[in-house]
Amino acid sequence: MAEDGTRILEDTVASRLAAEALIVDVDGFEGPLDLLLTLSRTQKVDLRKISILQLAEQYLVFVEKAKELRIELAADYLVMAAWLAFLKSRLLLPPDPKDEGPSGEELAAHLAFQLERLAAMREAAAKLMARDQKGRDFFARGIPEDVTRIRRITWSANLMDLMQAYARIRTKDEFRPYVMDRDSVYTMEQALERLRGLIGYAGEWTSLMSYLPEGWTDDPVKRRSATAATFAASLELAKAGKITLRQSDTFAPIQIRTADG
Amino acid sequence: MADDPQTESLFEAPPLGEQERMVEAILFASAEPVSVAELNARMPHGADANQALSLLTKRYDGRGVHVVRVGEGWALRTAPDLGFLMQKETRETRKLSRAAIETLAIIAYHQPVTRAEIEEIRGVSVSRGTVDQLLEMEWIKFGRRRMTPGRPVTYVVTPGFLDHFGLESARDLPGLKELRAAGLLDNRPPPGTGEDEDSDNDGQDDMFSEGEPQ
Amino acid sequence: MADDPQTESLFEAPPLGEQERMVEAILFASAEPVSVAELNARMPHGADANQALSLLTKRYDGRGVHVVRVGEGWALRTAPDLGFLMQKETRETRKLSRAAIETLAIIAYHQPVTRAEIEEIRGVSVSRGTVDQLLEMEWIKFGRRRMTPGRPVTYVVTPGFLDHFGLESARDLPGLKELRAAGLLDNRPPPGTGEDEDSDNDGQDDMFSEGEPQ
Repeated sequence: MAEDGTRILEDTVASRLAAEALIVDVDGFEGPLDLLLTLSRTQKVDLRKISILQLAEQYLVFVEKAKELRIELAADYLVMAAWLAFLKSRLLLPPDPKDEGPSGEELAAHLAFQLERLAAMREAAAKLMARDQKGRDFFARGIPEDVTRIRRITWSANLMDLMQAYARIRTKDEFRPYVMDRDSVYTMEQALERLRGLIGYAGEWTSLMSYLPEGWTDDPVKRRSATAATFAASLELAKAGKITLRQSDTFAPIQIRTADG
Repeated sequence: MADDPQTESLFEAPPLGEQERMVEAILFASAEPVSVAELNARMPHGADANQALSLLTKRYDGRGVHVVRVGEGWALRTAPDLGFLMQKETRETRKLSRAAIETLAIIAYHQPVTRAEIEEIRGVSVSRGTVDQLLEMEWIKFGRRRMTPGRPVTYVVTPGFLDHFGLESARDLPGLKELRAAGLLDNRPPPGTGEDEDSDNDGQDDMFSEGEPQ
Repeated sequence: MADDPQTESLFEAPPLGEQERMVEAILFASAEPVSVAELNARMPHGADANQALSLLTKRYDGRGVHVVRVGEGWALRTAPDLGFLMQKETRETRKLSRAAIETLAIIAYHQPVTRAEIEEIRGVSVSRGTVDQLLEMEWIKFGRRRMTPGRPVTYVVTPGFLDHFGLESARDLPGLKELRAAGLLDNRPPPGTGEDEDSDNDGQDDMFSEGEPQ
């Protein structure tokens, strides 16, 4: 339409007509950038040489027209309009030396870049979709043969397993794994019961060790278990207020007596 | 583009080489074997699927893929001798179950032994699966039938078993005394059996004779 | 039988012609591309899939079926010029929206790319559904997170995408070189956002800011 990019204002009639045509289609645009790209096509020039000023003008006309026609425009279209109005003023007015920030030309160049990039991506997308596609133009094997996954299980057992198994069977009644053997374990419950029975006689301070049950003092394993259980039981009784505990020094013998003794 | 060959074909069938390509592509992409009639229907007018098929069959002769006839249709299939390529092997080693190893031990120590005897020794019934597994592993096999009522089958261990466990014969299996010495048995002699258990070959039947498979 | 070739191969790799047959069979059997590593893993020890592949590629040159490279893998595909014969096999692919197609193209050409970058290029927000659809089709997948504030995820295209569009690699995307030469794949920040773009939350610029620091 525009035969001369500099005579923008004289183009407004054509722009208005174009904008009116676009408005019908406003739902068809994917946002303001898409609309700008479509508008830029009317300039019929290379995107690199596009007049951003003219484009801004066309866009503003479009938004103006939409307002007249009471068409609800999404917020981002209005944000873009505000930004383009700002850009337009920057491009038209002589640069303010005190003004910081990018110049109108820089902003315009970036917008042109964005438009060119979007156009390029659209073209690339079209090229991509125009390629031969699997399942449409070329095909994969129709009867794929599954790779069967063969799981070979090797059962393992060694001579030791075999002998242990046999030993286990032959001594089924007697054989018990060591961990299950509780013969040498004196439980806290046992110790508690024993201490409760004896504590009444302990008016004086008596070594805790003297409360170990008979037959549990010689074998070190048994002795350890009995000591631990008796100690735990003494703590339990002390907590219940039944006895008092004392120890004169680190590692010194622990002594107990009845609490009210 | 897609229509060109068909348009052309109104005038002339495509060259035979081209027909062969077509049959090749159709057979490759089809999910089912394709009949000659269907090939002809799908190819441009004037094409002769039969001729193209025989060319294609020759071309694939000796290749990794063959043209094969399946019922009324034709299909491409990988050469049978390359079937091993279609497998992905994963090896997995698993511990034999306790039931299996115990059953195996009893067979090894007491062979030939019947299932009833195994159950008596283990004190629990022996599942069919356990015995089958051992048979399948070829660690045990059927021995002679026992000449007792019902003529039950017996089980014995195989050379494969001996090989796996590094034994020359089942006689090499350590006896109870050795098991005890090796710490595999409780040190206390089981009540009532005394020290003589290992040499105890008299009163009891051979089921309980110690580690002396014949 | 399955083990023989592998046992043999401990001594000698199969002849090259045989290797070619093997690669042929494996590629024929699979609808998906097979990597060289997997070919080698499935072929007998000592075989060289690469060499066999180049022989095979030559053999299928001009046939109805082609050997094609897809990313790290290789596959057999029917020749595109024979697509017209395959109406029966044609699968109606779900129609992609314009937004989905553009988003896909942007991911392919700009990968790895963040959602913010896609939005910046398209000038509109990308709906969750669009990305989800592409993810579901397995044409795109998550790439590494960008090491920028917020650590946004990136998107990249998949081997399935390459396979679908008959691309050897993402480098073969149509027009990629030209786009790069024209600077259209550059990450060009909007003017004025150079130093302090992260703090630049000023409303109207926001829409055009690159959305990500470099």
